[in-house]
Amino acid sequence: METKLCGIKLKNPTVLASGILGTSKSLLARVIGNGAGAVTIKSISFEAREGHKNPTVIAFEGGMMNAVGYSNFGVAGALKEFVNLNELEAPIFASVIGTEAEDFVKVVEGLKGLDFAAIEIPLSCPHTPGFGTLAGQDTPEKTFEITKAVVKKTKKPVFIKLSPNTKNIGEVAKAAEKAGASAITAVNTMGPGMVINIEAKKPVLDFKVGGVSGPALKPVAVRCVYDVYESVKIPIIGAGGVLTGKDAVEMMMAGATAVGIGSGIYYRGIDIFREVCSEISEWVEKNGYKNLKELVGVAHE
Amino acid sequence: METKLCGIKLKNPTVLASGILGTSKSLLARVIGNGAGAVTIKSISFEAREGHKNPTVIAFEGGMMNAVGYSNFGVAGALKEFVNLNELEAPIFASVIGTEAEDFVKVVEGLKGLDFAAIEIPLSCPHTPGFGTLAGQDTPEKTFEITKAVVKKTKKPVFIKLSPNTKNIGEVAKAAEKAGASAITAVNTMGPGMVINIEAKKPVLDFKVGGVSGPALKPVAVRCVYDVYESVKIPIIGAGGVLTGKDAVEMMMAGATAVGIGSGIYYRGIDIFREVCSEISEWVEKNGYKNLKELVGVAHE
Amino acid sequence: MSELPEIVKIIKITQENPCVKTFFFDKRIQAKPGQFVMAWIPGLDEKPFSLSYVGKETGITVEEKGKFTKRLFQMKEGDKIGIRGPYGNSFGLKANACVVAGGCGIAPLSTLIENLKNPFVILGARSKDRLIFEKRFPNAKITTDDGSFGEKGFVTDVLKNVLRDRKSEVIYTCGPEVMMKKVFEICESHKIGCQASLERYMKCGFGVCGQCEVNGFRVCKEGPVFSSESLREMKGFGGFARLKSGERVSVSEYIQWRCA
Amino acid sequence: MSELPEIVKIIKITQENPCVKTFFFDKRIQAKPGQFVMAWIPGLDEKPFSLSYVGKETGITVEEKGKFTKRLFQMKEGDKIGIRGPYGNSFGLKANACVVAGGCGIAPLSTLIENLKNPFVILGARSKDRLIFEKRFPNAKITTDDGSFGEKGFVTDVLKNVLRDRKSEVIYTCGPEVMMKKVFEICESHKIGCQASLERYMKCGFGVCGQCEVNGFRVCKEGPVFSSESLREMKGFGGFARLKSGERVSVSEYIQWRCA
Ligand SMILES: Cc1cc2nc3c(=O)[nH]c(=O)nc-3n(C[C@H](O)[C@H](O)[C@H](O)COP(=O)(O)OP(=O)(O)OC[C@H]3O[C@@H](n4cnc5c(N)ncnc54)[C@H](O)[C@@H]3O)c2cc1C
Ligand SMILES: Cc1cc2nc3c(=O)[nH]c(=O)nc-3n(C[C@H](O)[C@H](O)[C@H](O)COP(=O)(O)OP(=O)(O)OC[C@H]3O[C@@H](n4cnc5c(N)ncnc54)[C@H](O)[C@@H]3O)c2cc1C
Ligand SMILES: Cc1cc2nc3c(=O)[nH]c(=O)nc-3n(C[C@H](O)[C@H](O)[C@H](O)COP(=O)(O)O)c2cc1C
Ligand SMILES: Cc1cc2nc3c(=O)[nH]c(=O)nc-3n(C[C@H](O)[C@H](O)[C@H](O)COP(=O)(O)O)c2cc1C
Ligand code: FES
Ligand code: FES
Repeated sequence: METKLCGIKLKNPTVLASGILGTSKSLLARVIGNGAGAVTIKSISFEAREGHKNPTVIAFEGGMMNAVGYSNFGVAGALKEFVNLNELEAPIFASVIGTEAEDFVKVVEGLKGLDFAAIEIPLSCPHTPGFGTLAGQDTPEKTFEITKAVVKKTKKPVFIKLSPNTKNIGEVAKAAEKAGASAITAVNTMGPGMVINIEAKKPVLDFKVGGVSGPALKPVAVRCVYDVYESVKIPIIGAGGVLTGKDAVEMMMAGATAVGIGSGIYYRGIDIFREVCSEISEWVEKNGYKNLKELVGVAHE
Repeated sequence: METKLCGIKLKNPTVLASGILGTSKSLLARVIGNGAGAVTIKSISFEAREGHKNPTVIAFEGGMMNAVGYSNFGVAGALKEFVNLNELEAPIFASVIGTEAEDFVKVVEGLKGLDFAAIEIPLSCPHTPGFGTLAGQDTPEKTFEITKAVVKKTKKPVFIKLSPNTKNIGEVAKAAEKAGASAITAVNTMGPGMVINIEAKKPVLDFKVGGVSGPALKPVAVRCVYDVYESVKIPIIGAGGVLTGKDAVEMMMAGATAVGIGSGIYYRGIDIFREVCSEISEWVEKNGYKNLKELVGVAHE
Repeated sequence: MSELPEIVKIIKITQENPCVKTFFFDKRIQAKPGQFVMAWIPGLDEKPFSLSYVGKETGITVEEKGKFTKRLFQMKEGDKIGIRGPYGNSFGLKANACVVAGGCGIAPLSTLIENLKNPFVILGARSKDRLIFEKRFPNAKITTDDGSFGEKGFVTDVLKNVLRDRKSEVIYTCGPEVMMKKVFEICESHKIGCQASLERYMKCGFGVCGQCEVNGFRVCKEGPVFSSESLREMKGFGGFARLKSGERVSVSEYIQWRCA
Repeated sequence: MSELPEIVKIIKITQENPCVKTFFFDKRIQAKPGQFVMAWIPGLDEKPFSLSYVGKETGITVEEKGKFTKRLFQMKEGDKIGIRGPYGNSFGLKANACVVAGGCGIAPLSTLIENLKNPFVILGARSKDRLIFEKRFPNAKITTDDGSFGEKGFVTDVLKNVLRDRKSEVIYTCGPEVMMKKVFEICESHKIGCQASLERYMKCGFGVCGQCEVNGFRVCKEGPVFSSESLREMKGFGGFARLKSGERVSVSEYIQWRCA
């Protein structure tokens, strides 16, 4: 089950996705204790942000939807919260957001002293004005610009997180690779979507629309990972609707080296990491694979 | 329940979506017999097309996925199949596809003699090379060009069918409206997505990827209808994951005058139209509305 | 709800005649007589086949015709294919039944026969070496077009004779559509109910694409088994079928295309 | 699985004291003592509230504090709000219990009290006109800070006295966190189990967003009720809470912010 991602050793390929339970060091520790191979913190902007008003996270029949709006305690809060991360027994990935390239750089420099194993840059949130797709950060040009600026300022591996809503995700991935990204995270939430409460005659999310995650996202996420795998050589962290070991295997066959898990925590609880890992092992053994590397990308043959 | 759509009277707001059971006059008659307020034929190109190889249509946990690839018997076949449509007891909408604007025009002119109440133009299929999003027909520019060309050649109302994958669906709707479209159909299938069979190590659909419909699409479809409603004045046919009367009411509150139903036939059978209508009536009565028009767009207030 | 192929292993292959093999799988499928599955060869195609064995063993019986069946015929025990289903309706079980099978049409009828009490079975083929399941159903009345085994002639000739002597309440049939059409006509003239299992090109198999349509009926959903009431309304029965594009052609043209 | 608010009608409103009202809904919710719901005022906000009535009647008891509760207080019978849940764990039922409620903290404890056999209930408030449910629980020992009703002093003073005379196996408590912290310390010194219901700012309510976190515990999921084993590990208990941005502040700072 051991997995190498940009030179970082993970004891297994499951990674806590950003924005889910990544608000504190103790929660990260708990997720690691429940089997995660690596964990990502909730995205950090330079200044603290309150995010959108409640309701911010809902679940509909087919999946989850959120418009948290990047609430976070900013660099100052992160410096208090994420001290001595090397005490934790798995690599911790930072997640850094900003509006312009220089904002990303400011945060990366602000977090310099902390023990993050890598830095993830989401350019793909579909529901926060000024960020992600609403700010056009998902074009190949902007992706190149932001990636380049960040890569210049850090020696740590940089993961660029892409949107499933982008038309040519392969092109965006290529832009990130060209600018020096070490890995691609595919994908962020989809849509956005909207759920209207017909009795209230109002969208349920206070921001009206939100990014779709969980099972409804899975087939689109798998296709994105497949497309990205055809476009770049750097490894992929595949996220979107991974709930079971079989989902994880599917992501790997599409081209993922590691798999992100977020909404799955709602469906299966916090020990989903341990469960998914044991389901992967079981499947891998039954099907005569020697290691996970053999699975990566086999659906392309 | 009576609904007026671009001057066309429907006995209720449910419309059979294109590509589902729209292959023959007798099937259309049967769908009408099961309560549909209007029906749309499977999309017709000038020449007959075999489409993609099987598997072409699958259902995953969260919805359906298809890569039929616009198989159809072409204008010649349509002229044989769709004779005397005025014998049927509801309006029939044509669906016309092409690669360039002139192809659409050729088909529209070819079908001139048939009793279609309106012509739907999908610019939004996500899985057929040469058509829809793979051919860039979903940009505002192309949408304007194709719509304009078609509107010039027919006196019938023209519906432009949009993709949920397009970034600024409102802009595309505006382009269609400006070019003379009478209504917007929102939306076609999402993604595309991919399902990999991990035992076979292969994507299940022979075309590898397919458009996502049904429940997984619903929240994104509702958001698209909401966005289109904010952008144009022409009526909207809202499609995507409508399975129940409540789903239909949700679509209407987002801004739809009529609702398309396709995948729902898989989930509830061919009499879904009658069931959805009776569920709508029940809800409308219970909530003290006098007619459906009062519902359209109320979620915007 | 999902409709995705499940990979199954071929655990046994029996050669029924030079052109027909039965493939047995390592998966039990709960199915009623007459139902079919969609069989998937990854990377190639997916086609409908009736279940000819249900219960202790699960199998389909296939005639080598075109690309798909040729590839299937190259498969060995231990190889894998994908299966989804079962799909379609089933034969309605009645007493005093007569079963008329032509060629590969015995496939969906096999599990029906095993569920009937003392049915009279007529099993036809062009010649001796084209017979299928004559050992599985030793009481069947056999016909061959060339007289190389059993009675010389068509199954329909035997059926007419049988109906003279034996009170029958229902005739079940499957085989070439022209044969079934004749069987149905015989039933109509004798005022006996008929249940025929039709074949049309299929895509989804679960009633949404409209490919398998005949006069408003979906063969994959309201069929493949149709009774007299429906058959009477179906001008397309023995008349036309649709190619992959949806184009309507005569059934014989369709059969030629399908086997190419 | 889905977590979407359902619209319910307010069918009865009772004024418990000048600042507290109970809102009853036309929907039965299956909930265990201590569980909470997320209450949604469309277009405004969504907040967690403990169920203070479960069973024949369903209700929440709310203190007017900030924007949200102000709007709620303007609502009349027949008005509607959204509800989702119930969420969180519940009090573990034990014999020989003592219940210590401070102010609005009686809300989650109410249904617990109704499920306990002869609990000793201590009900405290700043003053007489701040008391809640003193009539619902006539056997409760009442305290007020100013002595305007019942015993003058803190609930914790009474608790200490009670523990001298009465064998108690568990103390259930809810109220201001500094009060609960004192109750817990008393329990610890007496080696009695404590179950305290904590309050933190919540977003999802079902354990994914991490907003309500205290030392690795999710108050919405592993809580809101925590027993001594957990309370001992929780440095944040009586210590810190998170603002909407996730920023960690002292509990008192949090309470001020929350009521703004
Ligand atoms: C529901 C259904 C399921 C099917 N499942 C399978 C399957 O699982 N596998 C598969 O390979 N195929 C299947 N088929 C295909 C079907 O069996 C073929 O259409 C049929 O077998 C013809 O193929 P053949 O070459 O074997 O018949 P032929 O050898 O041409 O004819 C068989 C018999 O039909 C009779 N017959 C032929 N022509 C006439 C005539 N003009 N008048 C009267 N009688 C006539 C004769 O008695 C002859 O002995 C299925 C068909 C249906 C309807
Ligand atoms: C799980 C949970 C559910 C809740 N549900 C609701 C709800 O449904 N509705 C709602 O409006 N609120 C709810 N709350 C809010 C909670 O009740 C408040 O934190 C509490 O009531 C404080 O508000 P108050 O102004 O009424 O208390 P106060 O009037 O300030 O104090 C109440 C009592 O606490 C004791 N106390 C105060 N200070 C001290 C001290 N320094 N040392 C010892 N004891 C002290 C005194 O005995 C006093 O009588 C909930 C809280 C929790 C934890
Ligand atoms: C409640 C919630 C909050 C999220 N917040 C963030 C975030 O702050 N930064 C980010 O990059 N992704 C965020 N995401 C996206 C997830 O990291 C992940 O990419 C997406 O949810 C798909 O994976 P899943 O289906 O396993 O949840 C969030 C997702 C959810 C459900
Ligand atoms: C099997 C299938 C075939 C389809 N074919 C077409 C088509 O030919 N033309 C078209 O405009 N839309 C086609 N669509 C899209 C539907 O018309 C509809 O827009 C979409 O499925 C969303 O609605 P639903 O969730 O109710 O199915 C097809 C959808 C399905 C599931
Ligand atoms: S095969 Fe699709 S409807 Fe029958
Ligand atoms: S409120 Fe989201 S985890 Fe508790």
